[in-house]
Amino acid sequence: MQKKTKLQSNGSVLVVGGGLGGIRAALDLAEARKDVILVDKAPCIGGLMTQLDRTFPTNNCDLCTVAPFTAKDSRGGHLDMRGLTTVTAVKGKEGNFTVSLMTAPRFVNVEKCTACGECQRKYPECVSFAPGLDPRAPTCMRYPKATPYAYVIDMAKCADKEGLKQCCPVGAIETDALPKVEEAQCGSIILAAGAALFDPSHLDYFGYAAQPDVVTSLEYERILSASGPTGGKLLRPSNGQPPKKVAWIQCVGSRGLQKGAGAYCSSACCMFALKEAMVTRERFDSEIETTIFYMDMRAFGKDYEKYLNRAKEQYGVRLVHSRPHDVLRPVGMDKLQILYTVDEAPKHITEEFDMVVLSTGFKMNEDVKKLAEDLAVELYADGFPKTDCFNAVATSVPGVYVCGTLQGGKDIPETMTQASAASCLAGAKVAVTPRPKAELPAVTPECAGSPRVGVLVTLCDHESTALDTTALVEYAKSIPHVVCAAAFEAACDPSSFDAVKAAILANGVNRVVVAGSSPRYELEKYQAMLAPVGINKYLIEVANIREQAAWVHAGEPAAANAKAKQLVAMAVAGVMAAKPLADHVVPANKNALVVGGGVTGMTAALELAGQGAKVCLVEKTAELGGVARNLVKTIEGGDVQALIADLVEKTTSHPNIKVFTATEIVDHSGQVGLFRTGLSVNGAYKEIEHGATILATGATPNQPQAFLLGENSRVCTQLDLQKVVNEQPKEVKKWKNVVMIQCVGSRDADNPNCSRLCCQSSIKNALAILKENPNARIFVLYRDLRTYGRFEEYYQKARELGVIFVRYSVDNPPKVEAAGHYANVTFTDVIMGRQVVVSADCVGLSTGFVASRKSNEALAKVFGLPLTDDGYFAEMHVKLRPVDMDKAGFFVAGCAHSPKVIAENLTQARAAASRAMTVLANDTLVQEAKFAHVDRARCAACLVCVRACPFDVPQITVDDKGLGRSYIDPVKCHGCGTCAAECPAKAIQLNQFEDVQILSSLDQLLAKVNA
Amino acid sequence: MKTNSNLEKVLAAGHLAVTAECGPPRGAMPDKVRERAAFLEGVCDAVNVTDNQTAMVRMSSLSASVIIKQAGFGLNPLLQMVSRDRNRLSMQADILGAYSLGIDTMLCLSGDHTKFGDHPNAMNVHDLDSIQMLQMVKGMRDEGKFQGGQDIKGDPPKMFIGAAANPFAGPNVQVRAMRLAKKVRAGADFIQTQCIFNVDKFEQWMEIVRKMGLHKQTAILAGVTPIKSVGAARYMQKKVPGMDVPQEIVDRMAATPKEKQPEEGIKICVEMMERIKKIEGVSGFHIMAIEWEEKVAEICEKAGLLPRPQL
Amino acid sequence: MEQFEPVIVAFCCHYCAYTAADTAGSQRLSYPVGVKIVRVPCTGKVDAKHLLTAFEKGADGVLVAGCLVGDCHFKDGNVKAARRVEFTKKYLEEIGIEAERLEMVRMSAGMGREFAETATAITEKIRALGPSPVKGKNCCCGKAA
Amino acid sequence: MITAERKPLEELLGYIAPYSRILLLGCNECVTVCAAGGRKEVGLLASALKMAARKSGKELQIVEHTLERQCDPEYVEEVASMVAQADAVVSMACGCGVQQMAMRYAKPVFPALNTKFMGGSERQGVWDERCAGCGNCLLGVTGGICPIARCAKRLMNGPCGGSANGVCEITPDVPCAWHLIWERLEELGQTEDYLEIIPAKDWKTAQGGGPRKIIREDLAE
Repeated sequence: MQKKTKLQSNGSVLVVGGGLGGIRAALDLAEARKDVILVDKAPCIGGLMTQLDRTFPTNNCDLCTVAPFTAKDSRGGHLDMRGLTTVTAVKGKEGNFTVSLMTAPRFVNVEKCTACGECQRKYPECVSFAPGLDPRAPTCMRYPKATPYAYVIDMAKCADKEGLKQCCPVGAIETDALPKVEEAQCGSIILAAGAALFDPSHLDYFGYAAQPDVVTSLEYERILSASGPTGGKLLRPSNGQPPKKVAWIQCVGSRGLQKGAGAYCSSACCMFALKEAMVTRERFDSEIETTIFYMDMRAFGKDYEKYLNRAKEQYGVRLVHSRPHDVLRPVGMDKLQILYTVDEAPKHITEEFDMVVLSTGFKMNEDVKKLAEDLAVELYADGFPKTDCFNAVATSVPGVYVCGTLQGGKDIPETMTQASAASCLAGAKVAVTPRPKAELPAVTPECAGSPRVGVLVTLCDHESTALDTTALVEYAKSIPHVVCAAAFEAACDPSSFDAVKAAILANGVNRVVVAGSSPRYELEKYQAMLAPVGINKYLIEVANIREQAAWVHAGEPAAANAKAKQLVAMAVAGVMAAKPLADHVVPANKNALVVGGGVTGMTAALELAGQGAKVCLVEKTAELGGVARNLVKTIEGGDVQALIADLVEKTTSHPNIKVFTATEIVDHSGQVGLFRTGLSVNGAYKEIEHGATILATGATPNQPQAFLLGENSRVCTQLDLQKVVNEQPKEVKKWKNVVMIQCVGSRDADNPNCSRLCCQSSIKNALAILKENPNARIFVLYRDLRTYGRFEEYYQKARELGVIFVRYSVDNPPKVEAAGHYANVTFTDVIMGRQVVVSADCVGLSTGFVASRKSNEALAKVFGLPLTDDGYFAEMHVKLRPVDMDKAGFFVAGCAHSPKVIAENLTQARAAASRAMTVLANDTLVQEAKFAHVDRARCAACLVCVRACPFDVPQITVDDKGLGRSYIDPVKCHGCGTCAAECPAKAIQLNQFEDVQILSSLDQLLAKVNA
Repeated sequence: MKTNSNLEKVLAAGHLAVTAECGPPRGAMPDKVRERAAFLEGVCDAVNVTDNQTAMVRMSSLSASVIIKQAGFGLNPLLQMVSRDRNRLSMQADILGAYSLGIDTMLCLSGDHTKFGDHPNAMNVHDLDSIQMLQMVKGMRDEGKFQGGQDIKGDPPKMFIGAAANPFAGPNVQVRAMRLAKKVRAGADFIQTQCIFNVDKFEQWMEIVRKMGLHKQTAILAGVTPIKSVGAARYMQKKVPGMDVPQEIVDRMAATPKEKQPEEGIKICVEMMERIKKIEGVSGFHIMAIEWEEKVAEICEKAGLLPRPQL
Repeated sequence: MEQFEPVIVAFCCHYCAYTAADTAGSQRLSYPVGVKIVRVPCTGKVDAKHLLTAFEKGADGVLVAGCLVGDCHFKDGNVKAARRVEFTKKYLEEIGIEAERLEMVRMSAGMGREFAETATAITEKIRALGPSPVKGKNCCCGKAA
Repeated sequence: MITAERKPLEELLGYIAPYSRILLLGCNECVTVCAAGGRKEVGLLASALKMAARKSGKELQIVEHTLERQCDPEYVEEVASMVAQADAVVSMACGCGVQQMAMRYAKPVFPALNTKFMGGSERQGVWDERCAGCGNCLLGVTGGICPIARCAKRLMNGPCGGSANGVCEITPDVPCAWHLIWERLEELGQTEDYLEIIPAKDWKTAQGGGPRKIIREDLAE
């Protein structure tokens, strides 16, 4: 056993905050068989995300992809979820905290409440109020269908307790309920309570307090939202008319620009504004003019630059580089005026808009600040917790971790990554608790009874403006064998499934068609959801009416509706032809393979090893450390070489880790929990078995052919520059002029994405140069300075120290020419309106990173994984599953996912380890009935399948009658169906894709739909 | 003497024998047969009359042989017979007829596949293969029995029996020599080889043949062909299966001006014959001057093979 | 007269082309409404019979969309599919259906734009060819529903 | 196994032109294995015939069925009711199956396949001829490789002069049988066997003797 055992307690992990981050952390822990208590002061979970209409970069809501898993009967009972609960006191230390929890009374018995709405109709004043615009929402729940699905009574406002009590038809209202106080033992604590949003009321010049048409971005989001105050119609709060021109003003409450604003960048607002502008044009009216006033467009996340380009090019969102100084509404006018200047001309511009959206940033939540103080967590002046420069989720107090916006402003993918990372660290402190043995639902004869199909239309209205879901439901009812059909605009809500389940039971449904988004998202979810009501998981078919109708034909509603009907009809035909099948259970392998021996790979390996997994760490080169070996310090001053030395020492000495250097991946087979990978270790073949795989193969420093790089000794990359500053301080002291050029080899046609880390690295280097040589003049030529989060503070510091930042446009890039001893850099200063030539002692190019395309492609081929267009590994879901990969059991971390700074890589490493532990915690593995089977009576033993199978699975075996027939081992079969397609006797069928299913779908597809 | 064949007599007398080839016309044109044969008067000991050569229909070998025999040039026709076109009944019938018409020398072949000829859809009979055919002809001559076992009435047909050999074909020279052994055992009195261009390789084959003592049991006539042009050389090198034309010959032809090429071809042929003459176990030459019969005399002259012995 | 809107069945492999179609959807890249997707685990599962049946039932065109060469999740299902498509094309020619109504294309999961463009291009090609010659007046399509 | 290939669609359409109710009958034996007439091919041909007929304005009704073996009377008997409801039968069996059907039923029976040869499979999708059914097997003296089935000239005593580089002069796709035999004999150390002359073949055991029959008296009733 591990030494760690000592640290582990029998307690749980306490997760404070039930937003997305808290949910993710709690789910990771529960899936890794650790007990979790998830508390939120709100009556229901979901956090900020539940108030959003849609989220970037997919422009859909996607809450439904996580929320259902918080249902109380899921996750093996490891998850204890408590609403209306706050932490009142914490005692003890890491491994043994005692926390006091107080649960405020809801005055509604959640078990009984059916959310009929009677109480709200009769006593509207008594129903607890949710934040947002007023008067709002058709229901008072924070989002359409909340978890738990029940009302909350605000007893303080109730004058007629008895009347209220009586009005409830099911007697769920308990007017005398009292707060409940409990103590719990916890090994570790994750703070995931989110952040507050900046309140711009005091900023008179933006007119937020006075002008109803000036709203914050979250309020605008509510207006767009189907569950919002206008029922999903985009209307001006002042007059209820649709706006024709909408403006966004960025950096409100961020970058130290206004009174009370944090000095940091809130990191998410640029993308948020782009999304709102795009959604406005896409969903409401493509004639609405959308303008974003910004300082730096910070689209630094994975593929975000492409999103920015889409906003500009495809959606025509107008971007104005300016800081507006006033928002006015002159008397007698019903329009707002924005006053601003642009770089090119000094004169003031006045432009009219119907609505102005203030992109308000994050700030520390006061309640959370208090809890953090109680825990003695060190905080920055702005109230956000201080975290380690190599461990963004570890606070100054051992055993207390943070994630999400509570740690600092960030977007959803980063929140999800931090949440998993926090759960990795917190989970290491508590023991695994045994999980009751999973019973697989048996295939009952009822499953195969005469088909009674239920159709669930689960597409949210706001995702399907082009679709008439009511008509779709009516159509579905008219399809033969469909016994019930209904729309559930609550795919995000597990408790709404109770209604679904009831309908299924009441109608004796034995086959289900889910009309919603892609089966890639829906199928597994509904399979799990409907198993308890006896729906065999293979008797569920998904009609992809979102991607294939609502979205792709958004512009042609008639066509979209007709197609949606056809897709539903096809799915009904398919499910009618489907057969009930049973899964198998097999023992799972609990080892891990980590590919890549850089800081990311080593960190992931150590976290896994620390939790008891045996890890194979495979590194292509002869040495551990990766690209980070070229780095000296982080911008915060963290010593990278010391970090590497420490990681190498721990990795190579850990009894659970086996390191293979000079090793390549040769072949791979199997499935999650049962992988088999062939390695070439120094040329010798070796096969390992593992249950999960983490890819941490890094990226390649870019060496573009630009600006005389490689030709002129004065021109170097930021990586080289850093080395020079570190190793030749005497040289640096001689420098008079240094020019840094940003976005070299990034954000261009060859490499359309942003490399994310270059802006901070040039500032890091500028500060280091100034430290050696305070008289050096440093120019940073940039397009958008993307110093997100706390990097912004270093940017401000550099400005204060005299670093000159000059914007250049992509149409007018700087020029670098050799000029004797120097390199002459010529650029246009837009503000001064003239060309400048600088004779530079050093030109530092921010060349960023590119994907290691060749090796990624080779690995992707062996493992069967998808890559993005620019050659990075593609995650399963850019927002909600940032480290999971499409192939179950595969996780990606670090620069192999996209370029990022060390701390972020390590966070991702921990997140990947956490996600991998959810796999490795399983002793057994459910094998899906996704295999081909042979009708032995038809088989001619012709060997076609034996020869066609890419995995050599089929064999001709002799049965007890002495007949040689093909046999396909269900455990080994990968389910591709090649054998089924080639079998000349049609003796082989692939489960879930039997010919009769495909042919009946085809029948329907090619039958005319009566629209 | 087994037969009355002139060829047998020449060989028995220890002379280097000379045979030449004459292809019957693709029409009922007896004059054409005589015209071609006239070129060979006095230059060879027997004239091979081909049997639907390259699987193209021609006047039958038997008829043309009779025409040549009766033409008065003193030529001795050598009846070629392929197993491709006839079953054993038909072959034996023709042998009886041929012998009755004074033909006493024949060559047993399997024949080119119909695929190469003008009737690619025709059935390839091959009731017997060439070796079984040799056995059959020998049985008719020496035992007076038909292949089916019954006695031939009257005098058995006394044929001097030949067979073909290709030292250059696959799988290897050893097998080619062994095949010769089978033919000899089956009854081949003499052998005409495939055109020799690669004398080295022919020597290798002959060495094995000598080791097996086959040159003492049969008379080996080395096949030679004068090349008309560099084009013909290349064609034989690339396109004719089982033919081995060394690159140096092609190069030598190519280096010669076009109008001089026929002359050069003949020169090469004669030079080779001089070399071959020195190889132990070679009993003569079979000159295949395809559609170039007029040059056979010149070749024989230059090779010192004239005049032919009159026995 | 209304413009002829070809019906095209697209057999898409789950891992690449189907995901590419989803990507097209999430990027709101429109493609003709007549393109209907049938999801298969791998194009290696697509049987010549499925292709012929699609035409028999009245499809004007059929697309088999798999992974890029070398990217197949099942090693070479896409290569086998391509061979089957060629086989089926010969059959179609014998029947008297233009072989170009059947096409094999390859794309990766991220290639949403390519999916939309391919779907549009094949629709245009089929539109130019006109309705399938075997989609007779008395054909089975149109009888159902 | 008996190998076969589908006939051109046009020929089949010609046969069935007068008929509209067709029984398309496959066989689950040899022709399934050589991908010519199993269930899968029956399905494809049915689709193809229907479409081709529809092109000329005709709706064919095709019943698809595949018998375990079409060359046995008992199996053939199974489809009596299907035959009764059809105007004509198109058989996707080898010639033996077609005849079995034709002998049993007084309905037109058309072959959908050209029966090719007795062969084996070289690899997936490739079959080659191995046996000529001569009725007097020579394989014992030819290293297990049959010169009658695999030599273009049926030479029984060695390779002809056209054998070069291991292939037959007929086509480079076909190996020279005698080349193969020689290699086998070498491998087995039996090259001396080659010197034995195989005498003239008795073709009456082959089809030369007329239609052949095998009677096992102990089994025959």
